[in-house]
Amino acid sequence: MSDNNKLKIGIYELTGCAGDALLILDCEMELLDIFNAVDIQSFLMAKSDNIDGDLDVALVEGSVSTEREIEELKDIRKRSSIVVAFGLCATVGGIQARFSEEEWTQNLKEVYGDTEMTHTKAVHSKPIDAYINVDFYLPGCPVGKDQFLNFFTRVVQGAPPESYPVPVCVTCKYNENDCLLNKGIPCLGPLTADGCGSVCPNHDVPCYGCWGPAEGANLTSEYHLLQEKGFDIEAIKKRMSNYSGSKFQEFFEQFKNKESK
Amino acid sequence: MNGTQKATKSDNPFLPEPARIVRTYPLTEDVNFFQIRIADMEKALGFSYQTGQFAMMTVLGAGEAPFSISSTPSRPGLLEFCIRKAGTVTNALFNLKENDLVGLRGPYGTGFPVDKMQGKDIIIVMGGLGAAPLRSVLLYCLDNRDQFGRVILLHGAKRPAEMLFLEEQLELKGRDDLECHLTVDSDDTGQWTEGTGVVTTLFPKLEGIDPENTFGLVCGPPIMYKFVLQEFLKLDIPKDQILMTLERRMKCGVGKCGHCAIDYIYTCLDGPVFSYWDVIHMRELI
Amino acid sequence: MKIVKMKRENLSSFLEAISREAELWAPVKKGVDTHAFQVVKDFSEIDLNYTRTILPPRKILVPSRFNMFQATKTEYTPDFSHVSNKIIFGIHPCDISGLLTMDKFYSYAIEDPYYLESRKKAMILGHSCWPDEHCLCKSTNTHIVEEGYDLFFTDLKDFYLVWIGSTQGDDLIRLVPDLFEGEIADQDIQRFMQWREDRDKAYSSEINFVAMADLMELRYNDPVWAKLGEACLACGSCTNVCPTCNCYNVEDRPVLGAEHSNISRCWDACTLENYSGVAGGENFREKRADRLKLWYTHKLQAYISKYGKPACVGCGRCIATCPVDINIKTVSDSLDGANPDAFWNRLSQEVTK
Amino acid sequence: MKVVGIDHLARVEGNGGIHATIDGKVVSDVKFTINEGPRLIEKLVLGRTPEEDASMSPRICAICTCSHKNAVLRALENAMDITISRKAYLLREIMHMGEFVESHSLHTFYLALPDFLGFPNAIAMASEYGFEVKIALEMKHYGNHIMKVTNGRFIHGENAVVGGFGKWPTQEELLFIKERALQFMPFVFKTVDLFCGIDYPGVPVAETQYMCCEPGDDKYGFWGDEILISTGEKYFRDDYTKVTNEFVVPHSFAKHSLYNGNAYTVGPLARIVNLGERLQGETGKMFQKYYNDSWKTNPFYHNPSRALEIMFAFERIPELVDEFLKLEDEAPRKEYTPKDGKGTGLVEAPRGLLIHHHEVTDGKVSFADIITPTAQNAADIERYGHIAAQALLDQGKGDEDIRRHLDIVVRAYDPCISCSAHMAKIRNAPENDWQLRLAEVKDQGSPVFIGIGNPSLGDDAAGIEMARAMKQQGVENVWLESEIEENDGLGTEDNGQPFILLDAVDLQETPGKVTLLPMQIVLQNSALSHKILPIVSEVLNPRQMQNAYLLGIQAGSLVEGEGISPSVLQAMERVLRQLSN
Repeated sequence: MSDNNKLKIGIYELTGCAGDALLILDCEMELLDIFNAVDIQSFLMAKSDNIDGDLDVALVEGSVSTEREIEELKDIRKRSSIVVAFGLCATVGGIQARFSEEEWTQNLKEVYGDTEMTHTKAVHSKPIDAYINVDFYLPGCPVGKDQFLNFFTRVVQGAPPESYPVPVCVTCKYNENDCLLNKGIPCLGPLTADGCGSVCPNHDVPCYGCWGPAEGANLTSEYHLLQEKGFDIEAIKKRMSNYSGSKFQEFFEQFKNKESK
Repeated sequence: MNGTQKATKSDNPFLPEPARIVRTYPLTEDVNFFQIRIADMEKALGFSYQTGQFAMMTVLGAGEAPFSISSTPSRPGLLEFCIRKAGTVTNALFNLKENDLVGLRGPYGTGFPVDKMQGKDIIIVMGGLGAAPLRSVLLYCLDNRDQFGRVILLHGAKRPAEMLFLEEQLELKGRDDLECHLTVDSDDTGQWTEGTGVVTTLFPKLEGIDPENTFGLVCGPPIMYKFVLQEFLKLDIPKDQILMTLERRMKCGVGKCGHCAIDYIYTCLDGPVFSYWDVIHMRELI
Repeated sequence: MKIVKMKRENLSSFLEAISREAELWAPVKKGVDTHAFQVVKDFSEIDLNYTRTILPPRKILVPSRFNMFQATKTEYTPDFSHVSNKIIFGIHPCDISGLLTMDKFYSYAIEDPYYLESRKKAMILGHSCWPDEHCLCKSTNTHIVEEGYDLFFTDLKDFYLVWIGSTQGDDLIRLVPDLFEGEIADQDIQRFMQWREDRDKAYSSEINFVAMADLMELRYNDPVWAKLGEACLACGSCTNVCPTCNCYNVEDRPVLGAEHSNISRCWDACTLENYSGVAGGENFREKRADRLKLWYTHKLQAYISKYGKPACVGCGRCIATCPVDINIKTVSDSLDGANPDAFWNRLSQEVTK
Repeated sequence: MKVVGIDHLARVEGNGGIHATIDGKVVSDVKFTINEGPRLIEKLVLGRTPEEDASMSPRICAICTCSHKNAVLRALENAMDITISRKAYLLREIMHMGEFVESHSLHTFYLALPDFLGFPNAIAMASEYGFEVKIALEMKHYGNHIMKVTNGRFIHGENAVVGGFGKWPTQEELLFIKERALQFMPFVFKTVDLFCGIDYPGVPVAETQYMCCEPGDDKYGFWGDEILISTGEKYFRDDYTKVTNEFVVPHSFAKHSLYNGNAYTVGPLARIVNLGERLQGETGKMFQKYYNDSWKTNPFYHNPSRALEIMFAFERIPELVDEFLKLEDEAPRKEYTPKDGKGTGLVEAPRGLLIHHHEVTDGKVSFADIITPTAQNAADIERYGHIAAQALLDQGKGDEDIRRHLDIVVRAYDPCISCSAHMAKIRNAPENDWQLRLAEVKDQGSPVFIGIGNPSLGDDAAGIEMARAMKQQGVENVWLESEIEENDGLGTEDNGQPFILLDAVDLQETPGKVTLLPMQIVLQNSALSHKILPIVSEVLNPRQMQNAYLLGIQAGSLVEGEGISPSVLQAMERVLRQLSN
């Protein structure tokens, strides 16, 4: 695969569940077209003959959680025209980025004791834009298949899709589900970026927020609403923070600012 | 019944016509000039429009967006656009080369009422990308010079390098039937021989304005409208003779997608050219 | 206009007969107590004892996403595969009014063939309803419809009175003429009159609908809007469930492994954050309050000037849907001063950390 | 000294590496590393509600998402005394089968098969094996489809909830799954024949310990309430810590586990070894046809084991669907009020035994412990990698051969690095490698030193001489070979301290070269073991053997009656300096 006219793509995994890379392999029916459409230079999960050269597009999955990953990431940035934060962990740091620096240090110690790692040093998990400029964000835990294929086919045409972020409620309404919030169930649909197809509410399961915060989400209002429905503040905060990674801190700052007004 | 049945093409207002990029070159760092001709020659010549109207352009694979027409209907066949690289569609458009195909449909919206403007003095105030729609009416007036009174152009830009059509307008400055005043907010070249300061600083240069007999046209960045409108009002130009063109998000151009709605109007159907009289009581417009 | 009578037990035979003519859509039970219009094969799924579906029937004519063109650089081929012959059965007067509003909108100035073709091929078989606490159609005067249907069934327990609203409707009756009776006895008429009177009395909610257009104007700068903005979740639900909302986006998606692109249309909502954003980052309505105000003024005021009537049909969907109670009722009650805090009082509560 | 290996293992799930350190003629060390950072999932779920825990903990891994979901649900339901309906139980099993079909077909055809057919990846393989690649993709897609129907989506579905499910799939959806299973059968037979028929390369070694869930009722299956070990022992779920004593190793963010002080294997091969005789139907016939004792000694037989399990899943799915559809309709989930309790959930993930232990206090998760298959396999991967690398080195194979072999060894275990926290590389050990490693050993506790050798045989006196010198310096716990024999063992207290044997060795290196090797490696090297074995076997018990090392100096001359050669003397000085630091 050394067709020079094809876009050179690299798919990289930092710390995470590898679900976003796996999602690409889960496009079974489109897989051969994907491999034919571009020149995949590096994709550890799928192939052995990987090359670390200049790239048109790098899809980076996972949060940055070790010093070695910081170096790798910076190297990927240097080699790539477009870097895409691929999945929740890369966009907001994932579930592992929710701890504050102090909590993280404390917890790391509790799990690994005083053992000093010899291969690399762990660092507090962060989204990739904490270290490099990111050109495009594809959130999701994991990224949605349609979302990925849409992005991929557009990139192949040289035009990444316009991002038009909407909350889960939009698709949930299209799917004509019962509104779980109206039933008193703490659903995070209004706060959460769409892309999953409202899969949880489709199954009568509340949205857990796994696409991360939706742009323009009104955290304050949902917070009051849940409080009124009888949920305690700590429980609401915890639920809201589960999947918003390091962005939760900023998210919550906004909220506090509104409170003080 | 047959689900794939098609409405006849002439009935479909959303149907783009393949069109060819005849010429493209940069005007400034992020604005390119495009000359485009509808591929079907008959349709190209039949594409009649008014100054101030816009067209929807498709870059296949990237999407469709509205653009003001910068050429004048007095020179049919070729359409000219002056486009800033700002989003997905324009990014893709900037990657195209001469002879590449785009999709084009239109024209849409209201144009400048050139028939009403006949015999009147015309003040054209443009800033930034506002030059795109106003160049159309400027060239129209110059092509039909005997139909208009005084033609005055006031053009402001941030820096000389950001002034659109600078060379063209410097050339026009030589004409004795056009009063052309250019200004930049700041000169970073040391070579600039025209005015400095915001565009409203050019108004004192205007002498002997007969307001009842004058049309004031403005287009530019949102912040500019407020100040230029005040200047027009100070000159006592009647509100229905103050005209402006406005930008909004648009996905259809024909009053269906809803994005350009403001109060009870759709920018695409009822605009983009509005008189101050039209908008004075409309909140949100400026 | 002709009115005929049909015994209740004949309904399924009638549906059986007409379903051979076109795809039959009808309300079916979706969630615990919610309904949705769906394609029906098994008539026992049809639940006519419903008040409102989650999405209005416009979804059948304008799907949330459909393809407009299959395009290459040299040819744009219109795609009308979303258009087919359909019969929509069981649709209530408010929703028929919604379609009438859409008809005007999509025909205004420049006709939209994607809607109009779809609409031409759809037969509307209306059905009478009984109001719940959210129904405001009496206030909006859309509880009775005189046009916009091919047939209209008024349920009078053991029989239906069936209004024939079009030649196509008449043709459906003629498919199985034996199921209908032309003679309507006086007691049947009495039953109908009584039913109308009873139903009129059953409305428990109302709004000062007539005053709304003026109030929108008079209270344009009322602080209530800012409060609404604070409470609004910006989830777009009110817009998506509204029978008269029609905004859309267009998406160009190349097909992997093929040369062409699909250019599709998908619903959009003016209450969403990015609705008024333009390339380059400018957003003309960044504030939730501004977007809400646009929605309500557009619907209740702007529509009058362009299409002759406000666009609310009183279906109550926004009331049933909005989790934070921003809806036609609370907005109306706030603006006309009947209950200035009607929309929401959660924000004033003390927050304990 | 050099290190041979792979920094980023390809065609595995996640990012990890394996490195063999080659010190002249011996492989002194093999390390399986996890490059990904720690995610602290067990800490993240604390204070969350059980339902949030059940949503979050499966995020450990995308490919084992249903296994994690089933394990966390079993744990939480055990903790809160919730018994799910038979229907829900069956649907969870269908969902689990979906994951096996997806994961096993992905691994066998896409990750592993290119190794044995000589392609860099499956897409390249498609040019020659188009049919297999295509149908296997469909099979994988089918597995995903099952997970989508049952759990809501391919990866991280949320339909399975505490108490059952959010919604039942429709009868049509389930019947479709059953129909498709039957349609795939001819290809499933081909799959088994293909993978059982491959001549797997490998270095035969003594069999390891195999561990899996005991499905009960003498059946084959993927979950249970007991852990079954190939040695015959069984442990109830709550006693899992007796089996899997997790401990931290400094080269990996995945903890390691040993059973009875020894590495063990979990995964398809473990299940086939332990439970294969229980297979029935066509799978049973295939087992009888292909299985033999050599499977037990070579981890490459994980691959035919996977093929058998694919067949098992395809036979099981229609049975499950039929039983599900026969049952009366009932609410998909049992409502519950959280109550305090501790619970353990055991399931077999495609790559082996997965243990979830969760505790609930006041409606919130108060403790969580998750032991993943790859973490359990890590020690065994290192063990087998080491043996294999040494064997290849002995055969005179080059770095590239060793590197490649390590790569496919690791892959055979189908490690899921995300689960454990990704993997092969050959590295030239730096000159001071032994010093670094000595420091690591000393960190474990103050070592016991034993000098070994023949004082009158030239350089062979080095070990004895060093021990004497240390005694003179007043170092504690230093013994001479002769003293041991007299004492019949060591008189020191056993407190888990390391043992370091000092000796001259012959590894055909430059005289004076120092090497530090774990004892278990020494015992597998015939050139070293003949001299050491009698001593250590008398002195050290099996547990101590785990923590014993040989510090060897390459001898120059071994002439009777001659003194120690200058190069060795210099080496002894370096060693003594280091030891006294």
